[in-house]
Amino acid sequence: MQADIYNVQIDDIFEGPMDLLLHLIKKHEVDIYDIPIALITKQYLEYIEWMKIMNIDIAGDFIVMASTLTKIKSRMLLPSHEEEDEDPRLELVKPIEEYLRMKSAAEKLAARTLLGEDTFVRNPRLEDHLMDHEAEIIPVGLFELIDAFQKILENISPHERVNITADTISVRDKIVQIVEIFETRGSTTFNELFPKDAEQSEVIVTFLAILEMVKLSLVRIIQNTRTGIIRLFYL
Amino acid sequence: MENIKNIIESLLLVTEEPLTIDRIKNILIEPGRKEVHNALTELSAEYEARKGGFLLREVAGGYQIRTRPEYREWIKRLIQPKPLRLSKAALETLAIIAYKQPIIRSDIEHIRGVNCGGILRMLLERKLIRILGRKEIPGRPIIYATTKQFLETFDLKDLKDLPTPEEIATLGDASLENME
Amino acid sequence: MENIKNIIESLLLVTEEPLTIDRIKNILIEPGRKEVHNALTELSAEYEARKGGFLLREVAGGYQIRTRPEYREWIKRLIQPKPLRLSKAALETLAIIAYKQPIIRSDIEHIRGVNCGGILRMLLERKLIRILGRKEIPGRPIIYATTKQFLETFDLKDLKDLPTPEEIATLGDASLENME
Repeated sequence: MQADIYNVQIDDIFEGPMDLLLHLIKKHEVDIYDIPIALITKQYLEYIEWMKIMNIDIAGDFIVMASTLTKIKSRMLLPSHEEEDEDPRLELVKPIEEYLRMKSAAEKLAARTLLGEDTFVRNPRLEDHLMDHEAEIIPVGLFELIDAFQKILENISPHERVNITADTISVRDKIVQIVEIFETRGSTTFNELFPKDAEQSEVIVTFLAILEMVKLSLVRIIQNTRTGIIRLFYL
Repeated sequence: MENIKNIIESLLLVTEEPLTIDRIKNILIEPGRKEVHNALTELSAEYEARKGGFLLREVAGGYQIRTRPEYREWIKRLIQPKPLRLSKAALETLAIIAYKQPIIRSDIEHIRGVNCGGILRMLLERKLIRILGRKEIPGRPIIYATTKQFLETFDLKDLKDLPTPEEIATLGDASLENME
Repeated sequence: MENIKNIIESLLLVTEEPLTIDRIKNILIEPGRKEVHNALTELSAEYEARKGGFLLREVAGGYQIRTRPEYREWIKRLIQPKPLRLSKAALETLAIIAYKQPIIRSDIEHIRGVNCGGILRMLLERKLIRILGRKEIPGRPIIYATTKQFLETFDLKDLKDLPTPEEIATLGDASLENME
Protein backbone atom coordinates (compact mmCIF):
# COMPACT_ATOMS: atom_id res chain seq x y z
CA MET A 1 0.00 0.00 0.00
CA GLN A 2 2.57 2.45 1.17
CA ALA A 3 4.74 1.52 -1.75
CA ASP A 4 2.33 3.27 -4.07
CA ILE A 5 3.58 6.60 -2.82
CA TYR A 6 6.96 5.91 -4.35
CA ASN A 7 5.63 4.84 -7.66
CA VAL A 8 7.76 7.13 -9.78
CA GLN A 9 7.86 7.35 -13.53
CA ILE A 10 11.23 6.29 -14.85
CA ASP A 11 11.26 9.28 -17.23
CA ASP A 12 11.62 11.58 -14.23
CA ILE A 13 15.01 10.12 -13.45
CA PHE A 14 16.53 8.75 -16.61
CA GLU A 15 14.99 9.05 -20.00
CA GLY A 16 16.31 5.64 -20.92
CA PRO A 17 19.16 3.18 -20.49
CA MET A 18 21.44 5.31 -22.66
CA ASP A 19 20.98 8.28 -20.36
CA LEU A 20 21.72 6.15 -17.30
CA LEU A 21 24.84 4.78 -18.96
CA LEU A 22 26.04 8.26 -19.89
CA HIS A 23 25.32 9.46 -16.40
CA LEU A 24 27.60 6.75 -15.00
CA ILE A 25 30.35 7.42 -17.54
CA LYS A 26 30.21 11.09 -16.72
CA LYS A 27 30.12 10.50 -12.99
CA HIS A 28 33.35 8.54 -13.12
CA GLU A 29 34.93 10.82 -15.69
CA VAL A 30 35.99 7.96 -17.86
CA ASP A 31 36.79 7.92 -21.55
CA ILE A 32 34.00 6.47 -23.64
CA TYR A 33 36.69 4.66 -25.66
CA ASP A 34 38.07 3.02 -22.56
CA ILE A 35 35.08 2.25 -20.40
CA PRO A 36 35.90 0.32 -17.21
CA ILE A 37 33.19 -2.16 -18.08
CA ALA A 38 33.19 -4.06 -14.80
CA LEU A 39 32.70 -0.91 -12.75
CA ILE A 40 30.06 0.58 -15.02
CA THR A 41 28.15 -2.69 -15.23
CA LYS A 42 28.20 -3.06 -11.48
CA GLN A 43 26.88 0.44 -10.95
CA TYR A 44 24.31 0.11 -13.70
CA LEU A 45 22.91 -3.01 -12.05
CA GLU A 46 22.96 -1.27 -8.66
CA TYR A 47 20.88 1.56 -10.10
CA ILE A 48 18.37 -0.88 -11.50
CA GLU A 49 18.26 -2.64 -8.15
CA TRP A 50 17.72 0.70 -6.44
CA MET A 51 14.94 1.53 -8.87
CA LYS A 52 13.27 -1.75 -8.06
CA ILE A 53 13.48 -1.01 -4.33
CA MET A 54 12.01 2.43 -4.94
CA ASN A 55 9.21 0.70 -6.80
CA ILE A 56 10.10 2.50 -10.01
CA ASP A 57 8.55 0.93 -13.04
CA ILE A 58 11.53 -0.30 -15.04
CA ALA A 59 11.04 -0.46 -18.76
CA GLY A 60 12.29 -3.48 -20.65
CA ASP A 61 14.85 -1.26 -22.40
CA PHE A 62 16.80 -1.01 -19.14
CA ILE A 63 16.97 -4.77 -18.83
CA VAL A 64 18.18 -5.13 -22.41
CA MET A 65 21.03 -2.74 -21.72
CA ALA A 66 21.84 -4.58 -18.49
CA SER A 67 22.23 -7.84 -20.37
CA THR A 68 24.34 -6.16 -23.07
CA LEU A 69 26.65 -4.82 -20.36
CA THR A 70 26.90 -8.19 -18.65
CA LYS A 71 27.62 -9.90 -21.94
CA ILE A 72 30.41 -7.45 -22.79
CA LYS A 73 31.84 -7.82 -19.31
CA SER A 74 32.05 -11.61 -19.61
CA ARG A 75 33.60 -11.37 -23.06
CA MET A 76 36.23 -9.04 -21.65
CA LEU A 77 37.14 -11.68 -19.10
CA LEU A 78 37.78 -14.30 -21.75
CA PRO A 79 41.37 -14.45 -22.86
CA SER A 80 41.77 -13.00 -26.32
CA HIS A 81 43.17 -15.56 -28.74
CA GLU A 82 44.12 -13.25 -31.47
CA GLU A 83 45.59 -9.80 -31.53
CA GLU A 84 43.13 -8.44 -34.06
CA ASP A 85 40.12 -9.45 -31.99
CA GLU A 86 37.73 -6.56 -31.75
CA ASP A 87 37.37 -4.90 -28.38
CA PRO A 88 33.96 -6.15 -27.12
CA ARG A 89 33.28 -2.67 -25.80
CA LEU A 90 32.96 -1.37 -29.35
CA GLU A 91 29.45 -2.75 -29.26
CA LEU A 92 28.75 -0.07 -26.66
CA VAL A 93 30.95 2.72 -27.97
CA LYS A 94 29.35 3.06 -31.38
CA PRO A 95 25.79 3.53 -30.06
CA ILE A 96 27.04 5.93 -27.39
CA GLU A 97 28.85 7.98 -29.99
CA GLU A 98 25.78 8.06 -32.17
CA TYR A 99 23.55 8.97 -29.26
CA LEU A 100 25.87 11.78 -28.17
CA ARG A 101 25.96 13.10 -31.72
CA MET A 102 22.18 13.19 -31.83
CA LYS A 103 22.02 14.81 -28.41
CA SER A 104 24.38 17.48 -29.61
CA ALA A 105 22.27 17.92 -32.74
CA ALA A 106 19.15 18.31 -30.60
CA GLU A 107 20.88 20.95 -28.50
CA LYS A 108 21.93 22.85 -31.59
CA LEU A 109 18.41 22.74 -32.93
CA ALA A 110 17.01 24.03 -29.67
CA ALA A 111 19.52 26.88 -29.70
CA ARG A 112 18.33 28.27 -33.02
CA THR A 113 16.05 31.30 -33.29
CA LEU A 114 12.82 29.42 -33.11
CA LEU A 115 9.69 30.48 -34.88
CA GLY A 116 6.94 31.11 -32.37
CA GLU A 117 9.50 31.41 -29.60
CA ASP A 118 12.08 34.00 -30.64
CA THR A 119 10.67 35.29 -33.84
CA PHE A 120 7.18 35.67 -35.21
CA VAL A 121 5.56 36.00 -38.55
CA ARG A 122 2.73 38.09 -39.71
CA ASN A 123 -0.69 36.66 -39.34
CA PRO A 124 -2.47 38.63 -41.98
CA ARG A 125 -6.17 39.06 -42.25
CA LEU A 126 -6.25 38.67 -45.96
CA GLU A 127 -9.52 40.45 -46.45
CA ASP A 128 -8.02 43.61 -45.00
CA HIS A 129 -5.57 43.74 -47.83
CA LEU A 130 -8.21 43.21 -50.45
CA MET A 131 -10.88 45.34 -48.88
CA ASP A 132 -9.26 48.65 -49.73
CA HIS A 133 -11.07 50.24 -52.65
CA GLU A 134 -12.45 46.84 -53.48
CA ALA A 135 -14.99 47.43 -56.19
CA GLU A 136 -16.46 43.97 -56.21
CA ILE A 137 -17.38 43.94 -52.58
CA ILE A 138 -19.81 46.49 -51.23
CA PRO A 139 -20.89 47.20 -47.69
CA VAL A 140 -24.38 45.89 -47.19
CA GLY A 141 -27.23 48.18 -46.27
CA LEU A 142 -30.21 47.26 -44.22
CA PHE A 143 -32.42 46.72 -47.26
CA GLU A 144 -30.12 44.14 -48.79
CA LEU A 145 -30.02 42.45 -45.43
CA ILE A 146 -33.80 42.35 -45.18
CA ASP A 147 -34.03 41.02 -48.73
CA ALA A 148 -31.73 38.21 -47.81
CA PHE A 149 -33.70 37.58 -44.67
CA GLN A 150 -36.96 37.40 -46.57
CA LYS A 151 -35.44 34.80 -48.84
CA ILE A 152 -34.51 32.74 -45.83
CA LEU A 153 -38.02 33.00 -44.42
CA GLU A 154 -39.40 31.85 -47.75
CA ASN A 155 -37.19 28.81 -47.56
CA ILE A 156 -38.55 27.69 -44.24
CA SER A 157 -41.08 24.96 -44.75
CA PRO A 158 -44.63 25.78 -43.64
CA HIS A 159 -44.38 22.88 -41.23
CA GLU A 160 -41.53 24.56 -39.39
CA ARG A 161 -43.27 27.91 -39.46
CA VAL A 162 -46.10 26.89 -37.18
CA ASN A 163 -43.97 24.82 -34.90
CA ILE A 164 -42.95 27.39 -32.34
CA THR A 165 -41.74 25.86 -29.12
CA ALA A 166 -41.52 27.39 -25.70
CA ASP A 167 -37.77 27.39 -25.29
CA THR A 168 -36.87 30.06 -27.78
CA ILE A 169 -33.41 31.50 -27.77
CA SER A 170 -33.10 35.05 -26.58
CA VAL A 171 -31.38 37.67 -28.71
CA ARG A 172 -28.56 38.01 -26.22
CA ASP A 173 -27.83 34.29 -26.16
CA LYS A 174 -27.87 34.34 -29.94
CA ILE A 175 -25.30 37.15 -30.01
CA VAL A 176 -23.05 35.03 -27.80
CA GLN A 177 -23.51 32.09 -30.15
CA ILE A 178 -22.65 34.17 -33.19
CA VAL A 179 -19.60 35.65 -31.48
CA GLU A 180 -18.45 32.10 -30.78
CA ILE A 181 -18.66 31.33 -34.47
CA PHE A 182 -16.60 34.43 -35.19
CA GLU A 183 -14.03 33.50 -32.62
CA THR A 184 -13.35 30.22 -34.31
CA ARG A 185 -13.59 31.39 -37.89
CA GLY A 186 -13.36 35.19 -38.07
CA SER A 187 -16.12 35.49 -40.61
CA THR A 188 -19.24 33.72 -41.74
CA THR A 189 -21.73 34.02 -44.54
CA PHE A 190 -25.14 35.42 -43.78
CA ASN A 191 -26.88 32.26 -44.89
CA GLU A 192 -24.78 30.04 -42.67
CA LEU A 193 -26.30 31.69 -39.62
CA PHE A 194 -29.69 30.42 -40.70
CA PRO A 195 -29.76 26.67 -40.77
CA LYS A 196 -32.23 25.18 -43.22
CA ASP A 197 -34.16 23.40 -40.50
CA ALA A 198 -34.36 26.41 -38.20
CA GLU A 199 -37.66 27.38 -36.71
CA GLN A 200 -39.13 30.71 -37.62
CA SER A 201 -38.71 32.05 -34.11
CA GLU A 202 -35.02 31.22 -34.10
CA VAL A 203 -34.57 32.78 -37.52
CA ILE A 204 -36.12 35.99 -36.26
CA VAL A 205 -33.99 35.99 -33.13
CA THR A 206 -30.89 35.43 -35.24
CA PHE A 207 -31.81 38.32 -37.46
CA LEU A 208 -32.47 40.60 -34.50
CA ALA A 209 -29.13 39.54 -33.05
CA ILE A 210 -27.34 40.48 -36.27
CA LEU A 211 -29.05 43.87 -36.33
CA GLU A 212 -28.07 44.43 -32.72
CA MET A 213 -24.48 43.49 -33.49
CA VAL A 214 -24.40 45.91 -36.42
CA LYS A 215 -25.69 48.64 -34.14
CA LEU A 216 -22.97 47.85 -31.61
CA SER A 217 -20.35 47.87 -34.41
CA LEU A 218 -19.46 44.30 -33.57
CA VAL A 219 -19.71 43.16 -37.15
CA ARG A 220 -19.02 44.49 -40.58
CA ILE A 221 -21.23 43.19 -43.33
CA ILE A 222 -20.17 43.05 -46.94
CA GLN A 223 -21.60 41.56 -50.07
CA ASN A 224 -19.85 40.21 -53.08
CA THR A 225 -21.59 41.86 -56.00
CA ARG A 226 -20.80 39.01 -58.31
CA THR A 227 -22.02 36.10 -56.24
CA GLY A 228 -24.45 37.95 -54.01
CA ILE A 229 -22.99 36.17 -51.01
CA ILE A 230 -23.23 38.28 -47.89
CA ARG A 231 -20.43 37.85 -45.46
CA LEU A 232 -20.14 39.02 -41.85
CA PHE A 233 -16.80 39.95 -40.33
CA TYR A 234 -16.11 40.25 -36.64
CA LEU A 235 -14.55 43.61 -35.75
CA MET B 1 8.42 47.43 -63.60
CA GLU B 2 10.64 49.69 -61.55
CA ASN B 3 8.87 49.03 -58.28
CA ILE B 4 9.37 45.27 -58.27
CA LYS B 5 10.94 45.60 -54.83
CA ASN B 6 7.86 47.30 -53.45
CA ILE B 7 5.52 44.77 -54.95
CA ILE B 8 7.55 41.92 -53.49
CA GLU B 9 7.51 43.65 -50.14
CA SER B 10 3.73 43.90 -50.26
CA LEU B 11 3.48 40.22 -51.21
CA LEU B 12 5.78 39.21 -48.36
CA LEU B 13 3.63 41.18 -45.99
CA VAL B 14 0.48 39.35 -46.97
CA THR B 15 1.68 35.80 -47.27
CA GLU B 16 1.34 33.31 -44.48
CA GLU B 17 4.12 31.01 -45.53
CA PRO B 18 7.56 31.59 -47.00
CA LEU B 19 7.36 32.74 -50.62
CA THR B 20 9.60 30.99 -53.06
CA ILE B 21 11.38 32.90 -55.80
CA ASP B 22 9.42 30.92 -58.37
CA ARG B 23 6.13 31.81 -56.79
CA ILE B 24 7.05 35.51 -56.82
CA LYS B 25 8.29 35.23 -60.38
CA ASN B 26 5.00 33.68 -61.48
CA ILE B 27 3.01 36.43 -59.82
CA LEU B 28 5.11 39.23 -61.29
CA ILE B 29 5.09 37.68 -64.80
CA GLU B 30 7.78 39.88 -66.37
CA PRO B 31 10.89 39.72 -64.17
CA GLY B 32 13.08 36.64 -64.15
CA ARG B 33 14.47 34.70 -61.24
CA LYS B 34 17.55 36.86 -61.09
CA GLU B 35 15.66 40.12 -60.79
CA VAL B 36 13.45 38.66 -58.08
CA HIS B 37 16.49 37.38 -56.25
CA ASN B 38 18.21 40.75 -56.49
CA ALA B 39 15.13 42.55 -55.20
CA LEU B 40 14.95 40.17 -52.24
CA THR B 41 18.62 40.72 -51.47
CA GLU B 42 18.10 44.47 -51.60
CA LEU B 43 15.08 44.25 -49.30
CA SER B 44 17.00 42.14 -46.84
CA ALA B 45 19.92 44.60 -46.84
CA GLU B 46 17.50 47.47 -46.40
CA TYR B 47 15.86 45.85 -43.37
CA GLU B 48 19.27 45.19 -41.90
CA ALA B 49 20.34 48.78 -42.43
CA ARG B 50 17.25 50.32 -40.89
CA LYS B 51 17.22 47.86 -37.96
CA GLY B 52 13.49 48.19 -37.42
CA GLY B 53 11.11 45.67 -35.96
CA PHE B 54 11.52 42.97 -38.59
CA LEU B 55 13.91 41.24 -40.96
CA LEU B 56 13.82 39.05 -44.03
CA ARG B 57 14.64 35.37 -43.56
CA GLU B 58 15.35 32.73 -46.13
CA VAL B 59 13.60 29.71 -44.75
CA ALA B 60 12.10 26.42 -45.95
CA GLY B 61 13.02 27.23 -49.52
CA GLY B 62 11.34 30.63 -49.50
CA TYR B 63 11.47 34.11 -48.02
CA GLN B 64 9.53 35.38 -45.05
CA ILE B 65 9.34 38.60 -43.07
CA ARG B 66 9.85 37.83 -39.38
CA THR B 67 10.10 39.94 -36.27
CA ARG B 68 13.55 40.55 -34.85
CA PRO B 69 14.29 38.07 -32.07
CA GLU B 70 15.27 40.87 -29.69
CA TYR B 71 11.63 41.93 -29.41
CA ARG B 72 10.31 38.49 -28.54
CA GLU B 73 9.31 39.40 -24.99
CA TRP B 74 7.15 42.27 -26.16
CA ILE B 75 5.43 40.19 -28.77
CA LYS B 76 4.71 37.51 -26.21
CA ARG B 77 2.95 40.19 -24.19
CA LEU B 78 0.77 40.85 -27.23
CA ILE B 79 -0.05 37.37 -28.42
CA GLN B 80 -0.30 34.11 -26.63
CA PRO B 81 2.16 32.11 -28.66
CA LYS B 82 1.55 28.45 -29.03
CA PRO B 83 4.63 27.42 -27.13
CA LEU B 84 6.94 25.15 -29.01
CA ARG B 85 8.21 23.63 -25.76
CA LEU B 86 9.58 20.32 -26.87
CA SER B 87 10.88 18.02 -24.18
CA LYS B 88 14.49 16.86 -24.34
CA ALA B 89 13.26 13.45 -25.45
CA ALA B 90 11.13 14.97 -28.22
CA LEU B 91 13.99 17.15 -29.42
CA GLU B 92 16.32 14.16 -29.55
CA THR B 93 13.80 12.13 -31.50
CA LEU B 94 13.26 15.04 -33.87
CA ALA B 95 17.02 15.46 -34.32
CA ILE B 96 17.42 11.78 -35.14
CA ILE B 97 14.65 11.99 -37.75
CA ALA B 98 16.09 15.21 -39.18
CA TYR B 99 19.60 13.81 -39.59
CA LYS B 100 18.79 10.22 -40.50
CA GLN B 101 15.66 10.64 -42.59
CA PRO B 102 14.01 8.74 -44.14
CA ILE B 103 13.97 6.58 -41.03
CA ILE B 104 11.75 3.92 -39.49
CA ARG B 105 10.70 3.80 -35.86
CA SER B 106 12.84 0.85 -34.82
CA ASP B 107 15.97 2.65 -36.05
CA ILE B 108 15.05 5.74 -34.03
CA GLU B 109 14.45 3.60 -30.96
CA HIS B 110 17.71 1.79 -31.53
CA ILE B 111 19.63 5.07 -31.30
CA ARG B 112 17.70 6.43 -28.34
CA GLY B 113 17.45 3.10 -26.56
CA VAL B 114 13.83 3.70 -25.61
CA ASN B 115 10.36 3.36 -27.00
CA CYS B 116 9.19 6.58 -28.65
CA GLY B 117 5.70 5.89 -29.95
CA GLY B 118 4.08 8.67 -27.95
CA ILE B 119 6.71 11.18 -29.03
CA LEU B 120 6.29 10.28 -32.69
CA ARG B 121 2.55 10.79 -32.43
CA MET B 122 3.09 14.19 -30.80
CA LEU B 123 5.60 15.26 -33.46
CA LEU B 124 3.18 14.16 -36.16
CA GLU B 125 0.34 16.08 -34.55
CA ARG B 126 2.46 19.19 -34.44
CA LYS B 127 3.34 18.68 -38.10
CA LEU B 128 7.08 18.66 -37.40
CA ILE B 129 7.38 15.22 -38.95
CA ARG B 130 5.33 13.35 -41.51
CA ILE B 131 4.80 9.85 -42.72
CA LEU B 132 6.70 9.31 -45.93
CA GLY B 133 5.43 5.86 -46.73
CA ARG B 134 6.11 2.28 -45.78
CA LYS B 135 9.32 0.35 -46.03
CA GLU B 136 8.98 -2.80 -48.08
CA ILE B 137 10.41 -5.13 -45.46
CA PRO B 138 8.55 -7.57 -43.23
CA GLY B 139 5.99 -5.71 -41.15
CA ARG B 140 6.02 -2.82 -43.68
CA PRO B 141 7.06 -0.26 -41.04
CA ILE B 142 6.21 3.42 -41.46
CA ILE B 143 8.96 5.71 -42.74
CA TYR B 144 9.26 9.13 -41.10
CA ALA B 145 10.71 12.41 -42.38
CA THR B 146 10.62 16.06 -41.32
CA THR B 147 8.20 18.60 -42.78
CA LYS B 148 8.38 22.09 -44.22
CA GLN B 149 6.96 23.23 -40.91
CA PHE B 150 10.07 21.77 -39.25
CA LEU B 151 12.29 23.91 -41.48
CA GLU B 152 10.17 26.97 -40.77
CA THR B 153 10.15 26.40 -37.03
CA PHE B 154 13.88 25.90 -36.76
CA ASP B 155 14.73 28.71 -39.15
CA LEU B 156 16.41 26.44 -41.70
CA LYS B 157 16.76 27.17 -45.40
CA ASP B 158 16.65 23.49 -46.25
CA LEU B 159 17.87 20.20 -44.81
CA LYS B 160 21.41 20.92 -45.94
CA ASP B 161 21.25 23.91 -43.61
CA LEU B 162 21.01 21.63 -40.56
CA PRO B 163 23.74 22.39 -38.02
CA THR B 164 26.45 19.75 -37.92
CA PRO B 165 26.45 17.81 -34.67
CA GLU B 166 29.68 17.85 -32.74
CA GLU B 167 31.86 14.90 -33.52
CA ILE B 168 32.22 13.15 -30.23
CA ALA B 169 35.80 12.41 -29.36
CA THR B 170 36.33 12.00 -25.68
CA LEU B 171 34.64 12.55 -22.42
CA GLY B 172 34.46 16.11 -21.22
CA ASP B 173 32.90 17.03 -24.47
CA ALA B 174 30.37 19.83 -24.46
CA SER B 175 27.49 17.50 -25.19
CA LEU B 176 28.28 15.27 -22.31
CA GLU B 177 28.60 18.24 -20.01
CA ASN B 178 25.27 19.60 -21.06
CA MET B 179 23.56 16.32 -20.48
CA GLU B 180 21.75 17.24 -17.31
CA MET C 1 13.35 52.57 -24.08
CA GLU C 2 14.88 54.20 -27.13
CA ASN C 3 13.65 51.56 -29.54
CA ILE C 4 9.95 51.96 -28.75
CA LYS C 5 9.37 52.62 -32.46
CA ASN C 6 10.94 49.27 -33.39
CA ILE C 7 9.02 47.38 -30.76
CA ILE C 8 5.78 48.90 -31.96
CA GLU C 9 6.70 47.99 -35.52
CA SER C 10 7.27 44.38 -34.52
CA LEU C 11 3.94 44.33 -32.69
CA LEU C 12 2.15 45.79 -35.70
CA LEU C 13 3.72 43.17 -37.91
CA VAL C 14 2.48 40.28 -35.85
CA THR C 15 -1.00 41.38 -34.96
CA GLU C 16 -4.04 40.29 -36.88
CA GLU C 17 -6.19 43.23 -35.98
CA PRO C 18 -5.65 46.97 -35.60
CA LEU C 19 -3.74 47.81 -32.41
CA THR C 20 -5.12 50.62 -30.30
CA ILE C 21 -2.80 53.09 -28.62
CA ASP C 22 -4.01 51.87 -25.24
CA ARG C 23 -3.19 48.28 -26.10
CA ILE C 24 0.33 49.25 -27.17
CA LYS C 25 0.74 51.41 -24.08
CA ASN C 26 -0.23 48.50 -21.84
CA ILE C 27 2.24 46.19 -23.52
CA LEU C 28 5.13 48.66 -23.34
CA ILE C 29 4.37 49.53 -19.66
CA GLU C 30 6.67 52.57 -19.41
CA PRO C 31 5.78 54.96 -22.21
CA GLY C 32 2.60 56.98 -22.05
CA ARG C 33 -0.06 57.52 -24.69
CA LYS C 34 1.74 60.53 -26.06
CA GLU C 35 5.00 58.68 -26.66
CA VAL C 36 3.16 55.80 -28.32
CA HIS C 37 1.27 58.24 -30.49
CA ASN C 38 4.46 60.00 -31.48
CA ALA C 39 6.15 56.74 -32.36
CA LEU C 40 3.20 55.74 -34.53
CA THR C 41 3.27 59.10 -36.27
CA GLU C 42 6.98 58.70 -36.91
CA LEU C 43 6.49 55.19 -38.28
CA SER C 44 3.72 56.37 -40.55
CA ALA C 45 5.87 59.23 -41.84
CA GLU C 46 8.76 56.85 -42.37
CA TYR C 47 6.61 54.46 -44.40
CA GLU C 48 5.33 57.38 -46.46
CA ALA C 49 8.84 58.62 -47.12
CA ARG C 50 10.20 55.26 -48.20
CA LYS C 51 7.14 54.47 -50.31
CA GLY C 52 7.65 50.75 -50.01
CA GLY C 53 5.07 48.00 -50.17
CA PHE C 54 3.09 48.97 -47.11
CA LEU C 55 1.76 51.84 -45.05
CA LEU C 56 0.34 52.48 -41.62
CA ARG C 57 -3.41 52.89 -41.48
CA GLU C 58 -5.49 54.18 -38.64
CA VAL C 59 -8.50 51.95 -38.80
CA ALA C 60 -11.28 50.85 -36.47
CA GLY C 61 -9.79 52.87 -33.65
CA GLY C 62 -6.38 51.26 -33.98
CA TYR C 63 -3.33 51.09 -36.19
CA GLN C 64 -2.54 48.46 -38.75
CA ILE C 65 0.20 47.82 -41.29
CA ARG C 66 -1.42 47.30 -44.66
CA THR C 67 -0.19 46.86 -48.17
CA ARG C 68 -0.33 49.90 -50.42
CA PRO C 69 -3.54 49.89 -52.43
CA GLU C 70 -1.61 50.34 -55.69
CA TYR C 71 -0.29 46.78 -55.35
CA ARG C 72 -3.63 45.12 -54.77
CA GLU C 73 -3.70 43.49 -58.20
CA TRP C 74 -0.48 41.67 -57.41
CA ILE C 75 -1.74 40.65 -54.00
CA LYS C 76 -4.87 39.27 -55.58
CA ARG C 77 -2.69 37.12 -57.77
CA LEU C 78 -0.97 35.85 -54.64
CA ILE C 79 -3.91 35.05 -52.44
CA GLN C 80 -6.16 33.68 -55.11
CA PRO C 81 -7.55 30.54 -53.65
CA LYS C 82 -5.73 27.52 -54.97
CA PRO C 83 -7.66 26.57 -58.06
CA LEU C 84 -9.51 23.37 -57.71
CA ARG C 85 -8.06 20.80 -60.00
CA LEU C 86 -10.30 17.85 -60.59
CA SER C 87 -9.99 15.20 -63.21
CA LYS C 88 -12.92 14.63 -65.54
CA ALA C 89 -13.71 11.39 -63.76
CA ALA C 90 -13.69 13.15 -60.39
CA LEU C 91 -15.90 15.94 -61.69
CA GLU C 92 -18.37 13.40 -63.07
CA THR C 93 -18.48 11.55 -59.79
CA LEU C 94 -18.92 14.79 -57.90
CA ALA C 95 -21.70 15.86 -60.23
CA ILE C 96 -23.53 12.56 -59.76
CA ILE C 97 -23.31 12.91 -55.99
CA ALA C 98 -24.41 16.54 -56.15
CA TYR C 99 -27.45 15.80 -58.28
CA LYS C 100 -28.46 12.44 -56.88
CA GLN C 101 -27.57 12.85 -53.21
CA PRO C 102 -27.97 11.14 -50.84
CA ILE C 103 -26.47 8.35 -52.88
CA ILE C 104 -24.62 5.10 -52.22
CA ARG C 105 -21.46 4.02 -53.98
CA SER C 106 -22.98 1.21 -56.01
CA ASP C 107 -25.48 3.67 -57.50
CA ILE C 108 -22.68 6.06 -58.45
CA GLU C 109 -20.75 3.22 -60.03
CA HIS C 110 -23.88 2.06 -61.79
CA ILE C 111 -24.23 5.49 -63.44
CA ARG C 112 -20.54 5.87 -64.30
CA GLY C 113 -20.05 2.22 -65.17
CA VAL C 114 -16.68 2.12 -63.40
CA ASN C 115 -15.27 1.62 -59.95
CA CYS C 116 -14.78 4.92 -58.16
CA GLY C 117 -13.41 4.06 -54.71
CA GLY C 118 -10.25 6.09 -55.22
CA ILE C 119 -12.14 9.11 -56.45
CA LEU C 120 -14.55 8.98 -53.52
CA ARG C 121 -11.64 8.88 -51.11
CA MET C 122 -10.05 11.89 -52.82
CA LEU C 123 -13.31 13.84 -52.78
CA LEU C 124 -13.74 13.02 -49.10
CA GLU C 125 -10.19 14.17 -48.36
CA ARG C 126 -10.82 17.44 -50.15
CA LYS C 127 -14.00 17.79 -48.11
CA LEU C 128 -16.11 18.15 -51.23
CA ILE C 129 -18.27 15.22 -50.18
CA ARG C 130 -19.06 13.69 -46.84
CA ILE C 131 -20.43 10.49 -45.40
CA LEU C 132 -24.02 10.97 -44.43
CA GLY C 133 -24.53 7.59 -42.81
CA ARG C 134 -25.26 4.02 -43.78
CA LYS C 135 -28.23 2.75 -45.68
CA GLU C 136 -30.18 0.09 -43.80
CA ILE C 137 -30.04 -2.50 -46.54
CA PRO C 138 -27.90 -5.62 -46.68
CA GLY C 139 -24.25 -4.67 -46.52
CA ARG C 140 -25.14 -1.31 -44.95
CA PRO C 141 -23.49 0.72 -47.73
CA ILE C 142 -22.17 4.22 -47.05
CA ILE C 143 -24.35 7.14 -48.13
CA TYR C 144 -22.56 10.12 -49.68
CA ALA C 145 -23.57 13.76 -49.95
CA THR C 146 -21.89 17.05 -50.84
CA THR C 147 -20.52 19.44 -48.23
CA LYS C 148 -20.70 23.12 -47.46
CA GLN C 149 -17.18 23.29 -48.84
CA PHE C 150 -18.57 21.99 -52.11
CA LEU C 151 -21.03 24.89 -52.21
CA GLU C 152 -18.29 27.38 -51.39
CA THR C 153 -15.88 25.94 -53.92
CA PHE C 154 -18.41 26.23 -56.68
CA ASP C 155 -19.76 29.51 -55.35
CA LEU C 156 -23.23 28.16 -54.86
CA LYS C 157 -25.70 29.55 -52.39
CA ASP C 158 -27.36 26.21 -52.04
CA LEU C 159 -27.91 23.00 -53.91
CA LYS C 160 -30.82 24.44 -55.83
CA ASP C 161 -28.37 26.72 -57.60
CA LEU C 162 -26.47 23.78 -59.03
CA PRO C 163 -25.56 24.33 -62.63
CA THR C 164 -25.94 21.56 -65.13
CA PRO C 165 -23.18 18.97 -65.37
CA GLU C 166 -21.99 20.59 -68.60
CA GLU C 167 -21.55 23.87 -66.80
CA ILE C 168 -19.57 22.18 -64.05
CA ALA C 169 -17.28 20.67 -66.62
CA THR C 170 -16.41 24.08 -68.07
CA LEU C 171 -15.86 25.43 -64.57
CA GLY C 172 -13.29 22.75 -64.00
CA ASP C 173 -11.54 23.52 -67.24
CA ALA C 174 -11.39 27.22 -66.48
CA SER C 175 -9.74 26.56 -63.16
CA LEU C 176 -7.27 24.36 -64.87
CA GLU C 177 -6.30 27.17 -67.22
CA ASN C 178 -5.87 29.63 -64.38
CA MET C 179 -3.36 27.34 -62.85
CA GLU C 180 -0.64 27.99 -65.37
